[in-house]
Amino acid sequence: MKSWIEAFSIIDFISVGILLTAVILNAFKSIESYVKSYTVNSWLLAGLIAVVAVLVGETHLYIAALLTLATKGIIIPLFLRGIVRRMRVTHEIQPYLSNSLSLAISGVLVAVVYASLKEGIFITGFSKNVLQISIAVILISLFVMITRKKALTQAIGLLFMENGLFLAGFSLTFGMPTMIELGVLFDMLMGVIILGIFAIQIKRAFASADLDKLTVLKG
Amino acid sequence: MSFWKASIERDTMGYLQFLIIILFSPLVNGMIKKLKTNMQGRVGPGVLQPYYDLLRLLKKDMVVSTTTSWLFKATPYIVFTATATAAVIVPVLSTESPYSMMGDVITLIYLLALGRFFMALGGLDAGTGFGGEGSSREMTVAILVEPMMMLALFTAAISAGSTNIVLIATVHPAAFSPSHLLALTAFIVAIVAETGRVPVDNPDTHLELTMIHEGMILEYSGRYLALMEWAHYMKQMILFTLAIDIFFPLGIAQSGNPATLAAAVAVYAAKVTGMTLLMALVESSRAKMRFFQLPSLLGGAFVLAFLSLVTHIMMGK
Amino acid sequence: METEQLLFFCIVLFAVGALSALVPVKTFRFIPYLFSLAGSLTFLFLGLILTGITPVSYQALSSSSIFEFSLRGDALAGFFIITISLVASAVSVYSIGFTRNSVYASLSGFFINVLILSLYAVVLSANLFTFLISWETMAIASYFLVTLDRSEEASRAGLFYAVMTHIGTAFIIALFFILYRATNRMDFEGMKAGITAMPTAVKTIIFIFALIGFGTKAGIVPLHTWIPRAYTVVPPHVAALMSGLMVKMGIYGFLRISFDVLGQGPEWWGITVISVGAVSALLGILYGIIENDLKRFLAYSSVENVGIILLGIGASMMFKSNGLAALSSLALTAALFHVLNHALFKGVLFLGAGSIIHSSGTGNMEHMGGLLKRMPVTGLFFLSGALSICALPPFNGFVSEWLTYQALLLGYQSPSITAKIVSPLGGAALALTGAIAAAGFVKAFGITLLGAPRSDKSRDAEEVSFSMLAGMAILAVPCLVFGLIPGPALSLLMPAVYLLTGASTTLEHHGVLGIGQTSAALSPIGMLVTMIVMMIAVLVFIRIRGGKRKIVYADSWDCGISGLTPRMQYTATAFTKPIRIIYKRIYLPSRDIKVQYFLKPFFVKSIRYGGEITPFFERYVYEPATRFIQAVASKAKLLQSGSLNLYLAYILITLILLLIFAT
Amino acid sequence: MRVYVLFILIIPLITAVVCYNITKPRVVGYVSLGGTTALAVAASPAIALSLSGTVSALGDTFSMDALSGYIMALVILLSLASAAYSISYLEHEYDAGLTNVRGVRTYYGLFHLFIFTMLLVTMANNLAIMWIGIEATTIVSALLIGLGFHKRPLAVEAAWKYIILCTVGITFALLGTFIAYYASTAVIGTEGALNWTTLRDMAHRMNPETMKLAFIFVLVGYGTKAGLAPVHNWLPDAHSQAPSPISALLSGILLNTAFYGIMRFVSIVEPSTGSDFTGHLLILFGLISIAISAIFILVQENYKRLLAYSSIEHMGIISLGIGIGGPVGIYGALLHVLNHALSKPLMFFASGKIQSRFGTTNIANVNGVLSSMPLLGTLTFIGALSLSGTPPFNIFVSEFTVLKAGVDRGLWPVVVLFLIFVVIVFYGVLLGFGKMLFGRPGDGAAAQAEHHPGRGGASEWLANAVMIFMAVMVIALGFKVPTVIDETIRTCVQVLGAK
Repeated sequence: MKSWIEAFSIIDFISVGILLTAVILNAFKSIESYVKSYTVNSWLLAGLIAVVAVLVGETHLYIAALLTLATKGIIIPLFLRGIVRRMRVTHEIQPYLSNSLSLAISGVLVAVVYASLKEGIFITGFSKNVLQISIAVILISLFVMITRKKALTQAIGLLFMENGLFLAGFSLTFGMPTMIELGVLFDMLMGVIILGIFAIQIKRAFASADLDKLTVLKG
Repeated sequence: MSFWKASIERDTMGYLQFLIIILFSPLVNGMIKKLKTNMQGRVGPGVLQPYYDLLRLLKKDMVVSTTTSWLFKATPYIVFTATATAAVIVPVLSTESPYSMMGDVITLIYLLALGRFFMALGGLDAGTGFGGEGSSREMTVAILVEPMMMLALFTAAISAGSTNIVLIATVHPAAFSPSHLLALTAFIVAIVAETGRVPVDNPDTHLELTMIHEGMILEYSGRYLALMEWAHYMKQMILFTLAIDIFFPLGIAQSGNPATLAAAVAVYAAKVTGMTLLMALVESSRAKMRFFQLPSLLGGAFVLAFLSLVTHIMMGK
Repeated sequence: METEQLLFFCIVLFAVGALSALVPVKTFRFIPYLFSLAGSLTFLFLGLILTGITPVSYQALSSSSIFEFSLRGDALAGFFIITISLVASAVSVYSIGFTRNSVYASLSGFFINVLILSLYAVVLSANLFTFLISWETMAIASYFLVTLDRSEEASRAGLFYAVMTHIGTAFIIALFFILYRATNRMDFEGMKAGITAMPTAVKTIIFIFALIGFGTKAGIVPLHTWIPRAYTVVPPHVAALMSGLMVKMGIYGFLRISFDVLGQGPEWWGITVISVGAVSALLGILYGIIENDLKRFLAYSSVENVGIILLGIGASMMFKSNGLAALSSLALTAALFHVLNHALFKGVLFLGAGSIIHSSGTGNMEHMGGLLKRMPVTGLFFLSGALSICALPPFNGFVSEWLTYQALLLGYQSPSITAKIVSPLGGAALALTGAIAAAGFVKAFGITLLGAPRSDKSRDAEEVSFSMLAGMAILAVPCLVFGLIPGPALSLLMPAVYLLTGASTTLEHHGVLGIGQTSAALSPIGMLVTMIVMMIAVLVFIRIRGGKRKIVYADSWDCGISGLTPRMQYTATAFTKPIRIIYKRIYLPSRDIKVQYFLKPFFVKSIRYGGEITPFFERYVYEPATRFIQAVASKAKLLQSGSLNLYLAYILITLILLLIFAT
Repeated sequence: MRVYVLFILIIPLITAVVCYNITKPRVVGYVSLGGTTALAVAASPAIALSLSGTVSALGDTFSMDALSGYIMALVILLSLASAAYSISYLEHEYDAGLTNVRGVRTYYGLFHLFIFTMLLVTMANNLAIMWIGIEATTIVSALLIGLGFHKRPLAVEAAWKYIILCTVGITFALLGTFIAYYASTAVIGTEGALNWTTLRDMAHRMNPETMKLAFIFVLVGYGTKAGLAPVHNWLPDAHSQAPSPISALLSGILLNTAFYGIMRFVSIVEPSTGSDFTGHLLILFGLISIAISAIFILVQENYKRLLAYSSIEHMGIISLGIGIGGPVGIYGALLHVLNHALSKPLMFFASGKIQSRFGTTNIANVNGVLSSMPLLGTLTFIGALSLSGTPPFNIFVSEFTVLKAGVDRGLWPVVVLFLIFVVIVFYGVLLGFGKMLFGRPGDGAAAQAEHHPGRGGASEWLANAVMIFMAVMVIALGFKVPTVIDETIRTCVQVLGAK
C-alpha cells in the first residue's frame, strides 16, 4: 500500500488538485460554485491527511482526517449553504479585476512562492512541493479575498486560506499533537460561524452584502 | 584704578569750566541768529537777545493745560538738569577735568537722550495734536541721528583707544587722518539735526506742518519755557564743544597754569565762533527739507561714518 | 552640606504651595502665593550662598536603572537663582492682589508654583535627564498658563508656543545625545571633562543646535514668533515670569553648553552670535514699536533685549577665542548684568501693564490715556521701568548697556579685521535699537498714561490694590539702586563670569565704574549728585530772578475752535507712522482707506483708515511650512480609504516584499 | 505542578457565565467587578512567583516566567480598571436607552471571556496554544465591538474589517509557527517541539534560513494584530467604534499580548539568524508605524481615532525598542508597554466621558472641556501630554530610554527620524486635544452638558477614582520607576536573552 502510494506519488496529485481548486476560484462567478469548490478542496485535504496517516501510521492522524472531513468537508459547507439561502445574495460576483488578469496574477504568486522557498530551508519532510503548493494556496486565496466584493466570498477565501494552512501544517510536521489540532479546528469553526453572523448583520445594516458599501470608516 | 586720587589734585578751572557752557550758551545762539540775519541782508536782534528773552520769561506767570499731569511740570526741570549735567562732563578749556571719571561720551549722549525723552513726554501730556506731532517727529529724527552720531564717535574713540572725552582730547592733536574728516562731517550733520536747524527743522517757525522742537514745547510758558529754551541752547553748545574736543582739540589746555588757560580761552572762542559761522552758513544756504527726505540725508551721513570706521581700521589711523 | 537641607526645604515650600492651590475656596486663593514668596526668598538666600562657595553636588536620586536625577549648584546657577528669586518674589506679592477677584481658575496658583520651581530646577540641573525634565515641566506649566484665558486666541497661541518650544527641545535633545555619544557621560561636568578630544566639526554642530534650541526659548529672530502671540494672551503676572525669567533660561542653557561645556570655539561663533543678537535687537524693537497692544509691545521689546544680551555674549565668545580673557570677562559681565536688569525692569513693566489693563479694562493703547492722573503710583513705577529699559541714566539699564558698548568698542583689539568691523557695527546697532526703544516707550508711556482718556473705562480707572503696588515696588526700587550702585550687583555675577571665562575684573571702585583697558569711567552716583546740585541751583536761581509766579490753569490751545476732544489727540498709530514709512522695506505695509461721501468728491462723511504690516517670517516661513505638512498629511489620508480589499492588499504586498527581500 | 495556577483561567470563565445569567443591569456590573477582584487575588501569588522563577501547570502546557507574569499583571490591572469604569459607562448607556438588559449581560459575559483569552495567551508555554489564545481574543473582541450591546452599522463594519484582517494575519502567524515547529523537529524530534522553554534552550541549533521564513510570517501575522503599520488598518476603525472600556482594553493590552507573541519569537529566532535580521525588520516596522501614525494624527478629526493612531505610534516605539535591542533597548520597550498601558486607557476612559457629555466624537464639536468639566479636563490634559511624550510624564522616560539605546548603538538616522516624528505627533495631539480642552464651551456644548448631567452616583465616583489613580501613576512613573517594577523589567530583559 505505502509503496503503491509513493510509486504513483499520490500526495503530489492530491496537493496539485488542492491548488487547482484554489486557482479556479478566479474563474468562478457564482457563490454556489465557490461553496462547491471549497467542499471539494476540503475533501481532498481530508484525503491527503488520510494518505499521510497511512504513510506514517499514527492513529491521531486518522482522527485528524476524520475531524477535517467532518468540519471542513460537511458542517461548514452546509452552514455556508444555509447562509447563502438566508441572505438570498445576488449570484453575480463583481470582481475588481477581470478573470484572465487575476488568473495571471495568481500564476505570478505561485512563481514568487517557488522562488522564495530556496533550497536548504527544508531538509526533511516528505514533499517540498506540498509546502510550496500550500503557501501558494494561501496567497492565492488571499488574492481572491482582495479582488472580490461580496462579504461571503471573503469568508470563503478565508476558509481556503485555512485549508492551505492545514496542508502546510501536515506537509511540514506530519500533524501536530491532537489537542492542538482540536483547538485550531475549534477556533476556525467559531471564526466561520461568527463571520456568518456578521455577514447577515452586514446584509441587514447596509441592505446589501457588497463590501464597497463598507467604506464609511476612513482617514 | 586711580581716577579718584588723580581727580583730587585738579585746579579750580577744571572744576568750574562747565559754567562757561551754562552761561554763554544763549550768547552762542544769539550769535548764530545775528550772523544768519546778516547773511540774509537783515539787521536782526542783538546777540544778547536770548538773555533778555530768558529773563522776561522767568518773570511771567504760567498757563498750564488742565489735561496735564505732574509730569508736565516736572519735565522742564528734568530736561534742564540732564542737559546741565551733560555740560559738566564735557571739558571746555582744560583737559584737567575732574569730571572725566563721572562719565564718558556715551554717558553724555544718553544724558541728552534723557532730556529728549522727557521733552517728548511733555509734548504728549497736553493732549494736543501739535505736541504729539512734535514728539513723534523728534523721536523719529533721533532714531535716524543717534546710530550715525554714535558710529562717528566710535571711530574717534577707537582711534583714541577710549571713550573718555578727556583722553580723546589729549590724544587727538597728534592723530589727524582722513577717517577723522569723514567722521567729523557726519558729526556736523548730526549736530544740525540734533539742534533742530535747517534743513532738518526750522527754529524760527511755528508753522505746524514743519515744526518739530517748537511743537513739543508749544504748551509751555513762563519759566518752564525759559528752562526748555535754555536747555536747548546748552545742548547746542555742548555738541559744539564735543565736536571741538574730539575732532580738533588742538590748543586745549593740558595743564592748569594761567598762560595756557588764557591761550585755551582764545582758541576755544575762535573755534566756537567758527562753528556758529558754519551753522549760520548752512541755515541760510539750505532750504528746509521735507520730513521724509531726511532719511536720505542722515542715511548718507551714516554711510560717511561707516566709511570713516572702515578707513580707520584699514589704514590703522 | 547645609545647603542641601535648604534646597530640600525650598522644594517642599513650592510643593505645598502648589497643592494648597487645589483647595477650591475663593478666600484662600492667596495662600499659594505666600508659599511661592517664602520659597523664592529662601532660594534667594541659597543663591547668595552659591555665588560665594565652590560648586556643590547634591545627592542623586535614581529615576530608573538607566537615568537619575542629580542637582549641582555653581556660581552661574547661583546668579540665575538670585535673578529668579527677585522677580518671582515680586510676582508672588503682586499675584495676591491681582488674582483676588480675577476670573482665572485657582489652577493658576498651582502652575505658577510649578513654573517657578521648574525655573530653579533648570539652573540647578546637573545632568541632561534632569535638565530635560525641568525644562519641559517649565514649558508645560507656561503652556497651561498661556491658555489660562480661555479664549480661542489663547488656545491657538498656546498651541503655537508649545509646538515651537517642543521643536527647540528636539534640537536640545539632539545636541545632548551628540555630547553623550562623544563623551559617554550624561552629567555636564563629565561632558566638560570629556569634550577635549572632540573635533571642531562636531563642536560646531553642537553650537548651532544650541543656538537654535535655546534660541527658540530665548526668542531670537526668526524663532521669536511665539513670543508676541503668547504674551498677548497670557495674564500679565505670568508674562512677567515668562519674559523676565523663562526667556532667560534660554540664555542660561546657551551659556551652559557653549561656554561651560564646549569651552571655546573658533572666532566666527562669536561673530555669528553678535550678528544674531544685532538682528534680533533691531527687528524685535522695529516690529514692537508699531504694536498698539501694550503687552504685545513689551513682548517684542523682550526679543530686543535678548538681542542685546546676545551682543554681549557674542563679544565675549569672540574675545575668548582670541585669547583676550579680560575683555571676554568684561563682555560677559555686561551680558549677565543685562540679564539681571532686564528681568527687573521687564518685570516691573509687565506688572505695571497688568495694573493698567486691570483698571482701564483694555490692552489697546488707543483706548487709554490720562491714566497717570488716575493711578499716579503705578505710573511712577511704569515710568521708572521705561527709563531703565531705554537705558537712560541713572537707571540700571544704562549701566549694562554702557558696559556692552565698552565691550563692543574694545573689539578693535582683537586681531581679525572682521571682528574689528563687526563689533563697532554691533555698537551702532545697539545705538539704533536704543533710539527706537526710546521712541517706543515714549509712545507706550505717553499715549497710555498722558493726555486725555480715550475711553470711558480709562476715564474712571483708579489706582490698584496695595499688594500689586508692593509687587511693582520690589522690582522698581532695585532698578534705580543697581543703576546708582552697580557694585554689589556686579560682585554677585563676577563669580559666574570667572567660572565661564576664567578671568574676572573688578570694575567698580569707590562708586566709579572704570574700564581698565581704556580708562573710560562712569560714576552714576556722582551723576546723581550733580543732578541734585543742578536742580537746587536752578530752583534757587529761578526763585531769585523770577520771584514767585502763579500758575493759571486753562484748556490746551485749540487753535481757536471750540474745545478739544480726546479723539483729536495724537493716536498711537499716528505716533509711529513716520517710522512705518521710513522702514517700509522691512514692514511691507499695506493700507486700505474707505471713504464715504455725502457728495463726491468734496463732502466726506467718514474716512476709515486701516493699515497693517506684513509679518514677514509668519507669512513667508512658518505658514508655508505648516501648509506643506498639512497638504502632505491630507494626501496621505487616502492610504486609509476604508476599503477592506485595499487593506488585504497591503498585507499581501508586505508579505511578498518581505519574502523577496528579507529571506 | 501547581493547580491553583489554573484558577487564574477558571475564575474569568465562571464570572462570564454568572454575569450572563444576571438580569439586573445595575447589579451585574458590580458582580463582574467582584469577579475581577477575585481573579486579581488568585493571580497575585502566581505572578509573584513567576518573577523569581518559572511557574508551570499541567505538565509544561502552562508555564509562566517573569515576562508572562509582567504581561499578566498588566492584563489583570487593566481588567480591574476597565471593569470598574464599565459600570458607570453601561449605566449611562442603559439610561440613555442605547442598549437593553440583554445587551448589558452579553457585554459582561464577553468582557470576561475576553480577559480569559488574554490570560491564556500570557500563560501558554506552547507556541501553538499561545496562537489559539490570540485567535480567540480576535473572535471574542470582534463580538464585543460589533454585537457587544448595540448593533450600530458602523460598529458592524468595524468588527467585520477587524475579524477579517486579523484572521488573515493570524493565519500567517500559524504558518510561521508551523515552520518554526518544523525547524525544531528537525533538531530534537516532535517531543515538546513547540514548547517555548525547550525552544529557547536549543534555539541556536536551528536552521537560520527556516527561522527567517518563520519569523517573516509571524511578524506579518502577529504584527497585523499588534497594529504595526502598514498592516494596521483594522485598528483605527475598531478602536473608534468599540465602547470606551473595550477600546481601553484593546489598546492597552490586546496589542501588547499580540506583540508578546512577537517578542517570544524574536528571542527564539535571534540565536540562529543573528540579531541584525530581526532587529532591522522590527526597526523598519517601528519607524513606518511611527511615521504613518504621526501623519494621520496630524489631520485627525475624530478624537477616538486620534487615540487609536497614537496606539499605532506607541506600538511602533515598542517595536523600535525591541529592534534596537540590547538591555537598554528592551528595557525601554518593556517600560513603554507599561506606560502606554497606563496612559492610553486613561485617555479612552476620559474620552468616553467626553463622548457621553457632548454626544459626539468629532473634535470640532467639542469645546472648553476644562471650563465645563475641570476634573475630567485636567485628567485629559495630563493624559494627552503623556501620550505626546512630554516630560515630566511617564511615556517620555521610556521613549528617552529607547532613544538612548539607539544612540548607544549609533543609529543616528533612526534617532533623528524618531525625534522628527515625535514632534509631529506632539503637534497633532495638542492640535486636537488643545482645541477640545481650552477655549470656552460653545452654547451647543453647554446645552449638551445640560442634557446629559453627570450622575453623581457611586459608579461615577468609582470611574473618577480609577482615572485619578491612573493619572497619578502617569505622573509618578514620570519621575520614578519603582524598584519592584525596575527589577521585574530587568528580569524580563534577561528572559528575552539580551546580553
